Amino acid sequence: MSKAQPNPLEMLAFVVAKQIEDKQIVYVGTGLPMVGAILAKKTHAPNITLVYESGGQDPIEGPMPWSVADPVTWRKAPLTMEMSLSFAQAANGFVDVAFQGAAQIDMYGNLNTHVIGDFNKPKARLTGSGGGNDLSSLTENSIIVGLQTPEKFPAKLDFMTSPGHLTGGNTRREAGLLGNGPVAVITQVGVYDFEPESKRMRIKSLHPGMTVEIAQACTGFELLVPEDEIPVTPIPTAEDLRLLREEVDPQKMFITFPPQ
Amino acid sequence: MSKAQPNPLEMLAFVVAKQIEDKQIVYVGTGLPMVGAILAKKTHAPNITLVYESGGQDPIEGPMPWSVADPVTWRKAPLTMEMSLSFAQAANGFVDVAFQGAAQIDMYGNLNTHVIGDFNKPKARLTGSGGGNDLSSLTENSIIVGLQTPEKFPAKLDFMTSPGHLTGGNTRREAGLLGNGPVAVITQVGVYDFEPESKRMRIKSLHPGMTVEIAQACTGFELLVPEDEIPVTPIPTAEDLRLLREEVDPQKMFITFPPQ
Amino acid sequence: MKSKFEYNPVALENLQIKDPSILDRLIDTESVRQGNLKKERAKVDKRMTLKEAVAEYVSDGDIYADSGFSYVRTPLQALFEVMRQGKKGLQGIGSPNTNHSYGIPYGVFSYSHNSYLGAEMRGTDRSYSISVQQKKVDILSEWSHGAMALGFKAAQIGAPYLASKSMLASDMINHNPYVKVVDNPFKKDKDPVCLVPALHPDVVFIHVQQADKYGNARIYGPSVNDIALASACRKVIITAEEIVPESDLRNNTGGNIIPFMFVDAVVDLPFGAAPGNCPGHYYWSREFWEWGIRITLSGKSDEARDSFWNYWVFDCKDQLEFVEKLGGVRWIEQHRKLEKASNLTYEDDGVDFSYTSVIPKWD
Amino acid sequence: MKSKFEYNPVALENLQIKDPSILDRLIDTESVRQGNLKKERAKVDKRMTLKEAVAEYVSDGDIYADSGFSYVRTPLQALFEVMRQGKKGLQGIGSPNTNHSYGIPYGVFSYSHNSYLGAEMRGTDRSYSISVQQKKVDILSEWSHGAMALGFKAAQIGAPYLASKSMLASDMINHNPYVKVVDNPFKKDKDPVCLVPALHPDVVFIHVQQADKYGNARIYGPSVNDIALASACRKVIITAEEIVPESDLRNNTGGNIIPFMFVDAVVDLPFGAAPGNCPGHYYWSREFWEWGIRITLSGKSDEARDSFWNYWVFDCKDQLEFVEKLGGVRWIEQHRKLEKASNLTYEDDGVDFSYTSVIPKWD
Repeated sequence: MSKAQPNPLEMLAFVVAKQIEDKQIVYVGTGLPMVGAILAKKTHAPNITLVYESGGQDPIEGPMPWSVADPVTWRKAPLTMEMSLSFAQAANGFVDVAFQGAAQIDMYGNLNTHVIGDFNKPKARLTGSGGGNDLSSLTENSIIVGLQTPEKFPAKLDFMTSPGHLTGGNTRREAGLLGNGPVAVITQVGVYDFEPESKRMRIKSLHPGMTVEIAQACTGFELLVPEDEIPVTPIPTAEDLRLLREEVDPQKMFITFPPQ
Repeated sequence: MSKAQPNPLEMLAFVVAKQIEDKQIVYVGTGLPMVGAILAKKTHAPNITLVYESGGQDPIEGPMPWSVADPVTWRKAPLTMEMSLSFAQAANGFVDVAFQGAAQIDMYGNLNTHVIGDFNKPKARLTGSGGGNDLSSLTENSIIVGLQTPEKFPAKLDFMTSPGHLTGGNTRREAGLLGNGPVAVITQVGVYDFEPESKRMRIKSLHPGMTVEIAQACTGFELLVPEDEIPVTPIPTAEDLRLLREEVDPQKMFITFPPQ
Repeated sequence: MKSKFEYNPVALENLQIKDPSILDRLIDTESVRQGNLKKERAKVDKRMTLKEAVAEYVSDGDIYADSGFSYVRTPLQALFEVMRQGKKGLQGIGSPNTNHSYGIPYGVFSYSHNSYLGAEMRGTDRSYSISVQQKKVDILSEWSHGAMALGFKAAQIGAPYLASKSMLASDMINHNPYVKVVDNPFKKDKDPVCLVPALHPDVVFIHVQQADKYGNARIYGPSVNDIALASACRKVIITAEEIVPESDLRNNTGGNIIPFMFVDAVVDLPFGAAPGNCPGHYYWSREFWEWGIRITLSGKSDEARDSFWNYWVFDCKDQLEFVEKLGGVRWIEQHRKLEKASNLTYEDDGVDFSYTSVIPKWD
Repeated sequence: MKSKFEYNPVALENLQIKDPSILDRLIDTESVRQGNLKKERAKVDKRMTLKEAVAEYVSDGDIYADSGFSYVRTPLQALFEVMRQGKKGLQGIGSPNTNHSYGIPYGVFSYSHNSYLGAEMRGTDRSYSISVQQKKVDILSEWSHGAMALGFKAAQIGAPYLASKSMLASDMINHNPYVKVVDNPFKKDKDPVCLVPALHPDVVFIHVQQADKYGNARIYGPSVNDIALASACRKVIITAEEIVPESDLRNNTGGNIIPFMFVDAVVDLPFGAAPGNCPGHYYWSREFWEWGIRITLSGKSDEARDSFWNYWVFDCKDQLEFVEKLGGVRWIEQHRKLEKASNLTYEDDGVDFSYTSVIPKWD
């Protein structure tokens, strides 16, 4: 088998896969979370069920889609739900984990997908919420995936699209939101969780070659560092990489680095 | 053709039919309203659409059903709606007229299908609302059909299940209800409407052989009598009767008098 | 007992409800979510017998939802097994909730969230009326079909509550502790609306034409409230006319409306809707209902009623024995033809809807 | 102008909305009911050309709802005709409302009820971003997909408003004049919810696989928000891949989801979703989208953008000419195969998803 090392996107997809436990119902978008979820299904979590914003329930995997409503997200699904019902599935406790990306992520896991700069005089206007706010508000657990830079991990969001732990402590629950909020953040640097009391972002593991200093340098707020030794994130085996490259995303739509 | 006279139930069915205008969307239950609606469709109103609480939209007529969800109420319908959507159809303005029956009807067209006597010590416990309250609350126009006696047309209802004109005047609109409320009452005695200001029940026409005195004797409250001469309700032609007896309800499920 | 929710005190008084905590479970959305999070997630074979399903999933005191509509695709055989197992003190709910009355004389149902209990064109249910008079059943809330349907729908769409234009100004408003009349806050002009909370019965049986062993299920004909109920209820048991391979649902998606994850158990139960109608499979048994209504709803004779239910339910092993009593093979063949004539075709194919009398009579 | 409804004043200020009466029509449920009561009731032949339907049913300033999802069963050819006819000042709404951005540079869309405007994995829409910066489009409200979907659903189920757990505590609450955060009145404990009113766009085109000439319509694949939109919107135009006899819908009910009475016009429009995907008929045109996104969403060159839209929309007579430009018969054959490989089968049938370049490029 190949001894090739994972590129950063392959590493992200692999870490995503490892966050998924067998038998979970996983709400995925397109892109790396979908790559990771299908890898999980082909390895340690064969009994997971993938559901999509298209309403597709448990489709049969196919080529990587561009859109969450692409035929692949409901390919041969026994049923597809209307959009309102697809989010209700999360509200009603039928989703275990959802994956999220964002342009900005703060120390409490709150997300911005709306705007960079002032809302009315934006440096860049972004997409808006889409289903992001709903999954953050309704799903039992959410996991944030993205590339980590000080700009993308600022001290203050320009706009709060999707609630994480708000301002920490019990503020999320007091606001009437459902579920635990974000439980992990996965980047090219490491994996983060949220300290149980303050709900601030904390280093959980660092990828090979990464250090606390690098992690902090990639972050616009102060990361919490655990007192114990920080583990090194496990890396994919050669077989994991083969699966990723040959079976999960053979067209390399989402695992080519740098992205096309 | 036969010169036979209509029996009281046939007369009721015929008068129901005459209340329906061509092209209307008519929400029908089982029984006489369905008989009348199908007669209307076979005579002066070929372009009406019948819809049912089963959610059946524009089914093809068949044998008279016992239940509003019977196969006949959605026979070869292009679609059937969920129950919540079937009532929403009325709320959203896609129903022109609905027919209602009741154990008690008051002078404002309010209906009781709940209880005779005290709620907690009933002389008779009845069905409850079913869809009656919804159709009364949501439909643009409703028409009440029933046999007229002083007990069934009391001065005061034992329980108000379905709103008519409440206490008259603007009270229906002020309560937040939709539509015009009841526009007609059809009995074995005559046809009634509601006086525009007070919204009290008023004689509109009397069936052949009936008088104001008979009508009042069959009523537990004071009926309003128009100043002008009261017309005689037109009766079915021989062809109408043939259609009723041979095509609309050939098993005579609802037009046998006295009822079986 | 302390209740978790704010109930209309006038309605509590009118309904003579001393302990409102009995009302809580129907609208306790958060506990439903927590329960759903603990449901089996994997696609596993959920098949069991009807006996096992009733024993495991119906507890005394449960809020038991009717599904289908009256005698159309209603899980009557599941209800009969609930009666056979002598479950006690259930709260009946459903739009309509016609079939709950059978169990009241035997203590199976002791409470009613009433929307409609009667026999439509065949009149009122005198047996139910007597039960109400004798306080064998307590009414916990009065509903219109539309308002109750919206309560189930709210649960399905994840809305804690919604506003409706039903029920306003009626006496049901003061005989329903759950609903609240408020002013629409979106409008500058006064505009009363009736707030209906998400409704969550404890348990529902849903009879479907086809399901796979995981619980993915397909309905043909009116779905009534069943799509909403499959999502709203804590425990969902599918009784299926046919169990089909998952690939059948994957290849034919029309009518597929319940995903496996909502479902706790699947029962392979041909004739599970008999003596009612199962669209596409069999017509309802007119002879049974004519007599059933005459005997069981008339309230005339407790002996005749008991004899009727003994014969058809308590002394009946299962649904296949029930169908034998209806007439067996001959009944099946005739009722497949009638179903087709009533529904699947509309040309005049000369099918005779009258019936030959084969079952015992009690008067 | 006086507005009819109560709007969040903070949101009005944040969005710099001077005249809130522009917001009224989206939530004016009573006017929708009145309009629906005046709709044609009889089953009449509602077929007309796309040109006629756009001319008659899209008025300048209308609230125009997107349907389908991004490039899946989206009525793109109807949108292109709207652009060709030079409609002005539309308010765009939809979840997602991705495709509205094409018309902004030409003044077709001037307002956005924003839920999502971007190209998913292909990134943000730079052209939209520039339009926002240049105030070519004013944002009237910010939504999550779920909250907007519930607004359409509320309209469908006849609920004036409903409560949701989405949007709470986000900055969208202060950038949406419609929604209101209140305490759940059913609970004794504090429980904030977000009230979402029924949403009623003025006009929606819905592309379906089959419809009859009266407007009864069938969808195959994800219906997204379209069942709700067919009920929520004032004017509903069906563009159909195929017009079939009414008897086809009567005999095959799976997927039939829109009744004729909701529908104002029916357009026989094969390839009405091209260059997007029409499940069961054709795959989306990857080549078109790769280039379309590169040229039209990059914001790099107004000339290239104009040249692109001139070629594909403004100089294009109809959807058949559009398909000729995509590659004609060869495109059709290939995209039927790809649709089958992506959706209707899952065995490896050796279909190649790469494409041969046939269309003009602009860089």
